[in-house]
Amino acid sequence: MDSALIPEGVKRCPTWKFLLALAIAGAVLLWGVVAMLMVWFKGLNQTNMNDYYGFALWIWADLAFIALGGGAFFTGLLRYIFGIKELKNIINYAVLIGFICYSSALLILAIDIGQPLRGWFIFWHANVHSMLTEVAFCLSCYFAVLCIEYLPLVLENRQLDKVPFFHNLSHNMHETMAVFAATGAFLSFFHQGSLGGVAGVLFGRPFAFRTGINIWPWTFFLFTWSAAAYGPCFTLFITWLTEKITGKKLVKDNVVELLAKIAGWMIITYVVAKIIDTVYWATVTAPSLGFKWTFFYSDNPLYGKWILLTEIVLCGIVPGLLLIFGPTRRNPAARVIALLLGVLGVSLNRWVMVLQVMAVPVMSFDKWVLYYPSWQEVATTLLPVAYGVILILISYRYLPIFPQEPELNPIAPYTPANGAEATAGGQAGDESETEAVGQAAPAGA
Amino acid sequence: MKQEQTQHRPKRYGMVIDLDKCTGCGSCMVACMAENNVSFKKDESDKLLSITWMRVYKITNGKPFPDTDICYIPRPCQHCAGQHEGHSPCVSVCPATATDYSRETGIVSQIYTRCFGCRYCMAACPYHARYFNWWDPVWPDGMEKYLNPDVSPRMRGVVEKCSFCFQRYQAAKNKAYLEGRRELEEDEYQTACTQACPAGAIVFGDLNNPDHLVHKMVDPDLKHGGRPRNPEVFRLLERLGTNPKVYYKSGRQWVRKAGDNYLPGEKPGADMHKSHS
Amino acid sequence: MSSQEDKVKTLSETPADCQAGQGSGGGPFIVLFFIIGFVASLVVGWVIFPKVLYSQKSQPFDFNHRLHLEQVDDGCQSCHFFREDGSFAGVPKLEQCIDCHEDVQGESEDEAVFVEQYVAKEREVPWLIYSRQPNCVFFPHAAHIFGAKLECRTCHGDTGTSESLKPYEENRITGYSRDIWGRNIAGFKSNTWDRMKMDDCAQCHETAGIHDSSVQTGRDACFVCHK
Amino acid sequence: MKVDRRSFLSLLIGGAAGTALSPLPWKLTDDLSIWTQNWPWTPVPPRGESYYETTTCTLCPGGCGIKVRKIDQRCVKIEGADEHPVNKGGVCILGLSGLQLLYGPTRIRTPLKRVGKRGEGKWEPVSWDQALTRLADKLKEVRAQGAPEKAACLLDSSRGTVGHLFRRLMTVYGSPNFFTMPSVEDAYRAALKLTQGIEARVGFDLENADFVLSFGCGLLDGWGSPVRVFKANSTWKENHATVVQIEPRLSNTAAKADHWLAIKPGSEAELALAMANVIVGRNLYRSEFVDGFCENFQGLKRILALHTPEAAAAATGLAPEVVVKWAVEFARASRPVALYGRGQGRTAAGSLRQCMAVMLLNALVGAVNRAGGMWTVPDYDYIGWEEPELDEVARAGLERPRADGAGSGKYTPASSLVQRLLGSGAGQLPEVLMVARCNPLYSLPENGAVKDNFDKIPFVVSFSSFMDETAANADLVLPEHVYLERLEDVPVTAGLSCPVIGLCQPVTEPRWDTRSLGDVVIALARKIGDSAAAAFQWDDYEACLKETLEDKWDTLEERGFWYDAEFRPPAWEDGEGKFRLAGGKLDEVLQADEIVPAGDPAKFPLILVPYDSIRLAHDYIGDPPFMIKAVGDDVLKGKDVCVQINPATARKFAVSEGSIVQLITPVGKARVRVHLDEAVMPGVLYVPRGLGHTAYDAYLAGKGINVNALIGSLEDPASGFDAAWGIRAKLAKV
Repeated sequence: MDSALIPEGVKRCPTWKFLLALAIAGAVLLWGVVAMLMVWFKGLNQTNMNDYYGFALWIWADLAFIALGGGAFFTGLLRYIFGIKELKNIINYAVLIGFICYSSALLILAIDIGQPLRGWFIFWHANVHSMLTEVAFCLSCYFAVLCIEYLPLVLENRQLDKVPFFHNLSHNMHETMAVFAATGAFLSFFHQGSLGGVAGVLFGRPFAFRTGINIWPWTFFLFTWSAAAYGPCFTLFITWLTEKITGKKLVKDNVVELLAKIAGWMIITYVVAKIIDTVYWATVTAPSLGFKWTFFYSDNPLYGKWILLTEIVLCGIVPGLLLIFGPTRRNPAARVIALLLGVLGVSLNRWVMVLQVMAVPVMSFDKWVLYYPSWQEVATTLLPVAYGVILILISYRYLPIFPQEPELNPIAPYTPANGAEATAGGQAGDESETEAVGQAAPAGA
Repeated sequence: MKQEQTQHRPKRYGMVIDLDKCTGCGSCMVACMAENNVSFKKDESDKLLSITWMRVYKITNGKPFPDTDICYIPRPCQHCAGQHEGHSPCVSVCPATATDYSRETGIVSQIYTRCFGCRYCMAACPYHARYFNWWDPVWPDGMEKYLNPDVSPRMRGVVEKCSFCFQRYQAAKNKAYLEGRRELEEDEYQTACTQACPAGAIVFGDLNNPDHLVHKMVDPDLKHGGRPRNPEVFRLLERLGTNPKVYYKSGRQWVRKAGDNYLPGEKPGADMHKSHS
Repeated sequence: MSSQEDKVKTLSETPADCQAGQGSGGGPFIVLFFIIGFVASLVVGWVIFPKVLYSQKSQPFDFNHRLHLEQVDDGCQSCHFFREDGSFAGVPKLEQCIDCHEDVQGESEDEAVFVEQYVAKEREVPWLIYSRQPNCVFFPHAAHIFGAKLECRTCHGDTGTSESLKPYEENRITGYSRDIWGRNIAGFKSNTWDRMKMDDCAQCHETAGIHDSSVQTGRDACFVCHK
Repeated sequence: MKVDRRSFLSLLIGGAAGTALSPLPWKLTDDLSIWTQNWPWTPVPPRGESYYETTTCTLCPGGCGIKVRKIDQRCVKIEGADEHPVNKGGVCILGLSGLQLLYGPTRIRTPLKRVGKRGEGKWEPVSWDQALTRLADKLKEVRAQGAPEKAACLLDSSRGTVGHLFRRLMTVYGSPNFFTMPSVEDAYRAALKLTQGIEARVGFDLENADFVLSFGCGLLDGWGSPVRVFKANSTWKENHATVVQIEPRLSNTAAKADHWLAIKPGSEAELALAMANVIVGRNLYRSEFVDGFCENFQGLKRILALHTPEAAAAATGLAPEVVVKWAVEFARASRPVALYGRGQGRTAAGSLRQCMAVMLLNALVGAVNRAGGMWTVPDYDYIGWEEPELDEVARAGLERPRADGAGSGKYTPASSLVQRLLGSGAGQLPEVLMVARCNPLYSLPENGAVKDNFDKIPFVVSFSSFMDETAANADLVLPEHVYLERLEDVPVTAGLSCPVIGLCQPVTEPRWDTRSLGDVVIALARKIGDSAAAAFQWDDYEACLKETLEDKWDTLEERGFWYDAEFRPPAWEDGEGKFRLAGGKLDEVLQADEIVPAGDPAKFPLILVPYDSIRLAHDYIGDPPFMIKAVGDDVLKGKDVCVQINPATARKFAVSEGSIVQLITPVGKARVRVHLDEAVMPGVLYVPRGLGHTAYDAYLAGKGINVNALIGSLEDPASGFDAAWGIRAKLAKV
């Protein structure tokens, strides 16, 4: 019944399945909205945060979402600035994922502040020395860029495209996309970096504190680099997930492998930088403040040395090498494992840079403090995930996200033979699509 | 003429707490709460959710009975100057300029109506001197009568902290203006905790003023962030370079050592004051 | 979903209409509608909104400042005086008025209200204070009067010579007196006393040029005026 | 004109553009944020004129001068009065919280008559006249039966005009049963009587001492007049005086002392006597005092002979050399003083033997009536009322023995033994009990037995300002003003070396329909009529007070206190007096048995000792919200009180930090939370006093346990004082 909206040349699952998927994701979304409203109306006492954990799950979610959304700016940079043509086949999806991640981050920031109605003070009464100000400005600006990048895609909807104004607008926007991509890359450099700076400048927190260049601590650069390295991993991983759920090949292997290869090199270079940073921090910065580096991993198993090993080796060197090395990169299983490890690695890094910072005592007589989120925090963190799933469901159904899809999945004129085949394929895809709504949430989280 | 000259001599208000005199009685905590309209809840035993601008930490030397020893460390906001005057851990990170550092007094301010509750300053403060209003403050019926009009009660969702009882400075300045003065006498501006301390363990005044007792006790090296020259005086987390204006005095070595972090085998010494930038 | 469908239907059924509307018939109407929307919202924003935003309250009874000013020796400070601790007493309390107003003076109705309703019953007059600053503000009159030697008029305008009290307007959302934001809804002012917002304080402090104590803003430190 | 979707869109765009160009969205955004800055449910304290009024704090016996900051009519802050001789500007945590009591929700607002069952909380507000009539009728009824001794009254102390008015009422009424709550001052008073044969109180010239030997006194935990002792402690630090704290637990006092001698609980007397033995044995005593002004030194020597350092070592757990070392240091100091009084010294008088042993140490080093020593301070004598006329019934009643036996027989040294009145060994319970300024139902040990006995008393009247446990279980409540609302004299004892009378003056109008206790007594006497009325001829309490204080009144009114700064105890050289060291009752006291905690060691392998904390009020006043907020999470966590236990003991009994256990003693059991602490002696458990209230407000009630419900009382064989300092205990899994 919505066939008129579905792009030409592709096939989509029956409406009821689509609606069912929407309903499931919508239920999670609703749960999150209830929690969000509770937080807004009753205050942050709905969380398990406290005066030692002023930053907790939400800030981590912000940092992680933005790192994972980094695929958008980096792919854009590669596509429009470095002119890597092949990537046009995945850039739409990268933009969509970026859009979801950034809008989610903004929403969570709006929930995370004690006085939401004063949130605009960060712009109006900005303290330009604060990394958070930099984050807010660049994040908002870049989100605007993402909107501009996403808009032409929306306008490419079959029906919207019929409106000449929209058609022309979309076309013209495509023309100027390089400008936006450049702007986006520039802004991303600063907000990804300033998110790293958020922790790195805390000279009262030796676990987070890093030296650096001028006002920018090393984490500034590490965060930008890691977002560029791991963001595409997330884009590729979600693309793979989408392919699995729809049961269709959506992006050609050469495109995927190209981006994966670039990500691999980025990861490896990042890990090298990360190792240098960690060693310098552990041997110079921390000791100069009176801390042996092992102290930060000494109190409980959650914040043990396994974190360093996991971050650097398991989720750094391993996926980096898997993606650089041709045979493993071309092997879908190995590649997906690498991508997944990358996604986990960057999420873990962001977790550590927020929550472990809060856990470690600084005054010699203070205590380690651990924290677990309240259900309201979890629900509001899943809210954007559900929202992301919904936006992907809708966008995939009605917008030509994957330019290669019609080519890879031709809809042949009906014959009994291929008709049955197509239906079977479609059904298999549809089934997994409905099932996967539930799966997508934990995967995204 | 003299008045003209001294008019803009910046102050550096600070505090010295004699930990050997401090008895851990808690008067400073309550004096602060009473002076500054600090709210309270039915259960305040979770100290991670308990607003105490002045918090008295109890520390121990960790030795077994009967060699064990304890000491109390009252901890107000340390009013850090940072590596360069005003680069306090918290002031530098506040995105909305809700917390500020005054060159005239050296006091780190917190404006509750400006704060929008991002809590970045709390993450930045190694002393945990900043507190968030997780709940709306509620005074039992009738108790709101004792609230001090010189300090605005905070609303839910903002950060608060010790202000060195700045309202008392404002009041003292008012009187000085009326009397045609610009400068305050040492005893005209004292914090509520200093005034209340039954042991007289807290001394407050202008570290820049050699006549003030704080200056005499600390003998601050003002060229190096106010580092104490008196060997019995120390600051909390000196090595972080926060340059606090709250000093502690103790004759006990283990207490002084507890004020900072040291590598295994490292001994507290003068050259520990390393700048990291 | 249904609106989506609707759209699909309209768009797909009448492509000709679309074209036509775009090209000829729709044009002027579109502009007209734009103008209607534009003008209407301007009227709402500039005229109706301020009327709705502020509630009008009248004072308990009228007061003639000019008349009183003529009777006293020490100008404004005769009634609006400083206490010994340097704090400013603000609006006078009943006990200051009572010396003269034990009995009804003159024939004004307001005087009668005052004496009968308040003096006789020993009730304080619940004046609505135009220049009331919010609770977060510490405004030291002493610093401005004795330190900076400002005149009352600089901030309070000609209140001292007024012969009657204007209605008190209260912002329904914030509870502030209208005089804080100023009469002009857009926030423009032509006299120093037209507004009493933080910006006005800051502007004057900047003009005075002696204050730069805030590390963050390079202006006056926040605690100079806040509590 | 066809209004299609596009026109509508155009209208919207025009509207949006117009709105953006109008002040509406911007002003609204701004105003909404301003709204959050002025939420109507966040109180805004009214501004006004700021000024101070001075008065005297009566929340503890310390007698500090305070000034109350007021804004117009509101009291907003309590601060220490700088000029006051007791506290010199300092103020303690309880004093600072006073306004929460004044304005708090636990105030009783009007006289109340019980309508439900006792303690059920059902009350009927009655007028003062009705309430007083009811009480007077009850008293007359008892008197009419010819048994006026069946009426008893219980006060915090007998000091001051109010204490004396009550006492006078009981006298004309004909009851000898006037009780005061126990205090370490009772023991000192008894010891003075035995050694010097005088009725006086003991003061300490702490500030001038250079060696302080404290036998478990919580000098920094609220002992004596707390702020004064804090200040003295700072003086000691400045003057490099030596402070030695003898106590099994590293209390705040022990932590701040120069030396901490951790002895086994209850062995203080053994240690003191052994030290005396050393001092005598090594001829370190001040012969000019001992030989000059003491009697029966030989007798003392004989008694001390048994108390060798070795014997003390066995009792205390210290090495004999340590005993000798500190005895020698103490004796060699130039102005040493030894102090007695466990914890705050306000829950029980304790063992007279121990008090005497400590006093003997002072005598041996000549620290009696000398700078830096223990002073004999005469009782306040400004109450010079004429003796009342007694009628027949009264004379007969007064002849009858006190219900607690105090002042006669083996209880001769004591003047009031509340535990014998209300505790498990109680004999005759009164028919009518009037309770003022104390909360026996909470603060007496053997809480369970006290409560049972209380229930048996037919008519209980409380004069409390607050709905405390006793008031909650009374039949009639006649609420008095809180201290900030009343006028009263406050003669301070609390170990002060010089006499100080503070004036408690109203700094605010009474908040509720309450009355001054003095006025209540006078009105009550009038209602009783006859000789009672005749004995209370004052117009009102204020008139009585002014008349009584006569020459001191002007000073009191002007300065807020009267202070005899020049006071010095009489020099021995000038008088006839002698200090008896031994003989007669003294021998009996010194040779009395050691107090051993109740319970079978086999069944109860541990010992539970209550401790006092300055942050926990445990007398008549319960912790106000500010104070309970200042209590550490190693003392109270959620609703659970922490029992302090040495880690070694915890290992032995397989309990760990934070675990919830049953604390069981021979008299009761309670749920507690384990807190491992190296600051306590292995084998000893510590629980703070001041928690476990069932009354008061939600900020205090239901938190932790009342340790008085777990400990019993032990009668001191030499005096009848309650001398229990602990009880045997065990831990069990919940």
